[in-house]
Amino acid sequence: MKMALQTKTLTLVQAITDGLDIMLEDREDVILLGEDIGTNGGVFRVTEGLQKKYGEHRVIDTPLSEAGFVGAAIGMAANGFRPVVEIQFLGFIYPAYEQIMTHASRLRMRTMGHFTVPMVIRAPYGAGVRAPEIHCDSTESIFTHMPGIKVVCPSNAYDAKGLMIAAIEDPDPVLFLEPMRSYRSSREEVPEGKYTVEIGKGNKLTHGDDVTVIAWGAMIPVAMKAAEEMKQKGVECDVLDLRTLYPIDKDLIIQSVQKTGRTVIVHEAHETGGTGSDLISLINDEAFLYQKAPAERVTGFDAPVPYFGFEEYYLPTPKRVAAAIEKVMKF
Amino acid sequence: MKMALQTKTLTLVQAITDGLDIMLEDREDVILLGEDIGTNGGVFRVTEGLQKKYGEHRVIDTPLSEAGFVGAAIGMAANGFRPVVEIQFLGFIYPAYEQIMTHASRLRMRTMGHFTVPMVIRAPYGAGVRAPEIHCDSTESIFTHMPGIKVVCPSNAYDAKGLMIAAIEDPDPVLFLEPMRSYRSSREEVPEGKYTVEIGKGNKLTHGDDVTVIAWGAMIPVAMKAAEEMKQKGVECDVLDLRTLYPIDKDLIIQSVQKTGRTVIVHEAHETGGTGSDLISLINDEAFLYQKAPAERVTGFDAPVPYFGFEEYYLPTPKRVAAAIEKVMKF
Amino acid sequence: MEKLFPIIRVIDQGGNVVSDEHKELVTEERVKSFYSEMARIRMFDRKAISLQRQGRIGTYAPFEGQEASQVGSALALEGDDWMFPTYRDHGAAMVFGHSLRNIFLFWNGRNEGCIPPDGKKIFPPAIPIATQIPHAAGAAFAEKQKGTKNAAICYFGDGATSEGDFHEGLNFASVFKSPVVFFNQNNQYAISVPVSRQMNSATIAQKAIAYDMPGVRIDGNDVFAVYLETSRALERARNGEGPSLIEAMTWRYGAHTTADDPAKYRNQDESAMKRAETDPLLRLERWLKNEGLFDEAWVKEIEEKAAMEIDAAVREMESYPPADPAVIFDYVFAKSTWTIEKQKREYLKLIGSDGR
Amino acid sequence: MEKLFPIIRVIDQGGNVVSDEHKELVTEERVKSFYSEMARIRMFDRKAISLQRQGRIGTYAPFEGQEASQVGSALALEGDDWMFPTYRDHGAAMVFGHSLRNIFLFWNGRNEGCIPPDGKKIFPPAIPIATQIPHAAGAAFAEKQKGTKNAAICYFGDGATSEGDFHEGLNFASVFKSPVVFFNQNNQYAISVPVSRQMNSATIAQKAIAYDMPGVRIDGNDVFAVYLETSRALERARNGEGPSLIEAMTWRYGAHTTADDPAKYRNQDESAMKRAETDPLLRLERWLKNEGLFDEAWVKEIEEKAAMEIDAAVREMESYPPADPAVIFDYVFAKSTWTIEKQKREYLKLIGSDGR
Ligand SMILES: Cc1ncc(C[n+]2csc(CCOP(=O)(O)OP(=O)(O)O)c2C)c(N)n1
Ligand SMILES: Cc1ncc(C[n+]2csc(CCOP(=O)(O)OP(=O)(O)O)c2C)c(N)n1
Ligand SMILES: [Mg+2]
Ligand SMILES: [Mg+2]
Repeated sequence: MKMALQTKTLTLVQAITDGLDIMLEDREDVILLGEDIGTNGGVFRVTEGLQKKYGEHRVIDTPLSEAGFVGAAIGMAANGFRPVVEIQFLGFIYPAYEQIMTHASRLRMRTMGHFTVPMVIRAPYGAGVRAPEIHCDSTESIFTHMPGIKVVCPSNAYDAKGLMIAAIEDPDPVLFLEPMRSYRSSREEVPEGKYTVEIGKGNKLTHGDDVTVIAWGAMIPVAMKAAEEMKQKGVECDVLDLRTLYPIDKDLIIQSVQKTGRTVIVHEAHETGGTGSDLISLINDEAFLYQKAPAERVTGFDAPVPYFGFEEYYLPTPKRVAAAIEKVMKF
Repeated sequence: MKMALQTKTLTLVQAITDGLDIMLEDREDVILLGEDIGTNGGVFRVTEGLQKKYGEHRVIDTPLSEAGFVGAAIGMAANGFRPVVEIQFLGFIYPAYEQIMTHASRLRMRTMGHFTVPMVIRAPYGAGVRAPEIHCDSTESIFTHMPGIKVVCPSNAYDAKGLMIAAIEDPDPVLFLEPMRSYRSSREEVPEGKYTVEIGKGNKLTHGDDVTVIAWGAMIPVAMKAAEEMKQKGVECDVLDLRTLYPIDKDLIIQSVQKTGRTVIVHEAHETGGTGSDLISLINDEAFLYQKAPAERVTGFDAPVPYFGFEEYYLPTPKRVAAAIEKVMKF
Repeated sequence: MEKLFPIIRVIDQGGNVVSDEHKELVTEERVKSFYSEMARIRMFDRKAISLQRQGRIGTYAPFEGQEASQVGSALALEGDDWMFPTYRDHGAAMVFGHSLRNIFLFWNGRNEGCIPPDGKKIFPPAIPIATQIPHAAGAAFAEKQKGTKNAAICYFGDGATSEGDFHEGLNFASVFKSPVVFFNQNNQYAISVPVSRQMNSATIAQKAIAYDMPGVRIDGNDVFAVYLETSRALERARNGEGPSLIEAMTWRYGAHTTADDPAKYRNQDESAMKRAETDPLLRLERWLKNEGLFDEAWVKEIEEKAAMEIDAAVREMESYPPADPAVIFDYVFAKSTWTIEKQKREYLKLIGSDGR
Repeated sequence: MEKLFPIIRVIDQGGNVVSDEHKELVTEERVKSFYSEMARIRMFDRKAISLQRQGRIGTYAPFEGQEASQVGSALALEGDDWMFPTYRDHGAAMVFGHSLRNIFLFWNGRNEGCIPPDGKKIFPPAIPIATQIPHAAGAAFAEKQKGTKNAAICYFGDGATSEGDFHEGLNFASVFKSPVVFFNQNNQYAISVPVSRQMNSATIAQKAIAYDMPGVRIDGNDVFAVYLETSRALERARNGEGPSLIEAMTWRYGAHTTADDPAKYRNQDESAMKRAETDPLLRLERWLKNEGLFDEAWVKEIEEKAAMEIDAAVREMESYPPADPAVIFDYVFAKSTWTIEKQKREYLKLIGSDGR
């Protein structure tokens, strides 16, 4: 649903702020909670100015207590609010894992829809910004495996705003992953006012008949760079921005793979148990006979995200992606 | 390493008790912690008699505090002990998820081996015993995705004892999943004394050239029943008991799939993000051209494990597995 | 600490009102109403145990011995308040208006059992220990944000105080002055672990100090003390004075659940003794006798009424439509995802008409 | 509560010993030794900030203002004790014997920085808030199990008290009488959130009551009060009397980290005022002046010595071998799994000699 009339130039951070701002304005039941999101405007300035504009009762600094405020937000959501909670970094969501796993994602099922949890959990994620350890985790698949919660991850300002508005309007919990590496790396024209990007729909960024490259979030620029390099060598890629990690946009992927027969998947998360495995399984299920080569994964290793002195070795690079593209081409 | 002389007939529960007993006897640094494991002998009687035998300082009832006692066990492990902690049911491990994710599994890496966490986390898991909700989760893949911890899951008494001893002797943290549905469902000859089953090695239970069926834990009897039924119909299966979920026994799987070209994977966990996806990816990586049909998964659904009135619908059945075997045969 | 938090009592074990200031509170009407609610839920509890033994429901968590705590606290609530029970607080839930049929359904593994009657704000029982405490803090905070006078009550056991969620929930509520009453039933065991090994503190009430919130310790087998202190805490909550912590000292006579054997970890004579001395129903019976108001026929009458109600609920539970596998798939999200739809389609096709 | 937990002080802001009983404690030798350690770590802190500004290390968490808390507590330890620091406690770690080079390496994103000198039981700084608290409870319990007299000190901030791990760690330690000192530096902010919004309680020390453990509040800028109370708590620990909680009231002058701008959430004049009035170094300087013992030359000398040590550490850090990608793979397990081996092989092959 696009009803954009005018646009403005925004970074990804600003686009999220804009989406939050619009929804705070639009719906009285929207309420923001998190550590340092009030006076301080968030450690990444995502909520900058919002407490001033909407008051301390709408934009709330919480104690340092992820299980506590996520749990409280579940109670608030079941009691008529639409809380948007900020986890300061995805690596600090683990203390709230039980609340998300056993309650946020299950309350609808447990009560057959009598109580629901229309809540958004925002979390910056990913490496590449020289942050201390744990600040760099990319553990989306421990949430995609959790039935009852959707997981989205925009790579650009337009999607960020549209997905944020869609997430807040969604009747179920949504984990909203924010690629910190892309927070301010570029600016884009973003429509003024309210619009949504549909949860569950990916986006084709480039068109090519040779290889399907699937990525999301901060890996999009990496995938794009590799695809460009390969284009110089005559290999043309469909670069797909997954945008939603659960539920995955099956049609987009299958159509592309049925055309190309070759797939490269790029993600920061560890290979084992990563979303790449789900994508390969999807192709196995839906496009088996179209495959011309085994799908390749370019991922973080089966090692903890290292201290930042080593992160350049850990993170997928255009070079690694290009090598994978070459490999599926040569198979 | 088998050095069995005499054997005794044990259930899976008793085999675990035996393994713990031997290790408590064998090594002074082994110490058991958990809720109700002392006087009460554990809610499943796994630690029955051990406190009496080894004393309150070796078999310790903890407060109801998973993060607290797992965290404390990390401190103890780093300070010379080999704690074996019991999580009463896998569904109650989530409060300790942060401790396991950010510390147990990372301390070696963070300190380049200076501090280590030789700890075993035991947890009964799985549905099918008419237990209340959350008691039935089978969320192994949120741990296989976590670098720095191994995950094992025996299906029978022999493996249970041997893997328990191996897990305690392992220099790194091991999550030891116990299929409660199989705790007392059969008895087996188990060697007296100490022996180990190597972590990382699966086991071929039946031999057949047509289909590779991969399962573990409580799904082994389900897979075996389906394989037997299919044998009546002339379809012969390699039934592989994975035993270790991380690291997976690549060679066992690949050799079998290279022979059969057809795979059926059975697990209780939800399909999306499940270990089934990893197995399909492994086959994609290592046996792509040998595949005669897309691998099939028979799994728990992308829905929370339901209240027990519905669990028979949720759990994989021999019928579902047999249908999958037929499907890969017909492809 | 025990001195700082003396056990508050209105009626002693002999059935005597301990202080003149409470004489007015203890009326015949109230005594009879409290008594009959306690008798009713006790009968439910016993029925449930017997159903479990017969395999007609699943594992069950009995509360016999804790009736005063559950009845006194639930009767202090207003209809628009919130209740956050655990698996052992369906006594309170029934008193607050939950449907007996649904409670039986819950214990028979049916999600339908988690649905409270229309307009009744009763959360499904929390199974993971202490997780409901932040929910209550949040739901109550939401009432405050809406500007209502509604409050929440949150039940939990002594063992639950060791979990991080207890601490985080109480801290949240105290910082935001959530109108919530944290009602602890200290039945002195968490399964097999006695409270002395659960914590180093002599009381649970003193933990309120960590949050600068009022904490009281009461005789949880004295339904009037429970009613009185819960009412006070609720009033404080409604007046914007924030949360309170109540520690109700009580005891479960039976097993932790029907899967548990208490003889393994405690001397059951102690329970027998408690039953003879501190039983919550006996205490009111003694008061009635002391006042010359005890009437066997009345007791019989209320018991018969309760039995009929409970039997009807059992019948309703047992004639309830069988579990529909579609339930597994249809309530994960408001609108199912394609993976769920696909799994449902394939599964229903496979099981076909034989339903398996 | 503030009355129950008065702020304990040995030397007041004017540099006077407040009570006769402590006159013996405050010797010239101790004052000079404490002062020089504080000056040394303050210089380290300033150097680190400047290195960060020049891009020579990564984001850095400064502790200036908290030197007394870190020095007084670390000097109270014995060599065989355990230390569990956070990201802001490398002052304490240095005093306890950590290598300055390694601390710089840590802040430059190198795992090598987490390795303490041989025999020094210093855990790597905890980044996820409060997670180290259960570790300390457990490591200390292990010492008790081994029958040693060793204790542990665990550092954490005011914000950390809101996490479940704080509660579970203290509960564990109190139940098992772990020989551990929970040393809270209440610098009154958790990034931007003031302690008044972090908790409803007037003090952190009172939270000890929840665990029936001793709790004290001290002037965390008074290095002698810190030393005295930490020593007392450690002695209790070694004597088998279990854990204690110390709340050291202090203040960080600067930003939360070099990525933070404190002007956004607090008036920096307050910091300037505190620096003038309550600074931990100034206080000892005043004592020395009061006693006629202050010696500019001596100060210069210790500062020069510290500067040399720090500069040497910077050089060592900067000439340290570059990050070896193998480190990522080689320390996940004692023996790598095949997935890790495969990933390593393929990666090293791909990056080849250009190292990228
Ligand atoms: C997080 C978690 N850990 C463990 C359990 C298993 N368990 C169920 S009830 C119980 C004891 C609870 O004790 P208490 O809080 O005192 O409540 P009571 O059962 O006595 O009413 C335990 C350990 C659980 N349900 N949740
Ligand atoms: C679990 C977790 N949540 C959030 C953060 C982000 N964070 C880092 S420091 C900090 C504030 C800590 O405050 P306090 O405990 O008072 O210690 P101080 O920084 O003042 O020394 C926060 C919120 C974190 N590191 N870990
Ligand atoms: Mg209890
Ligand atoms: Mg602080």
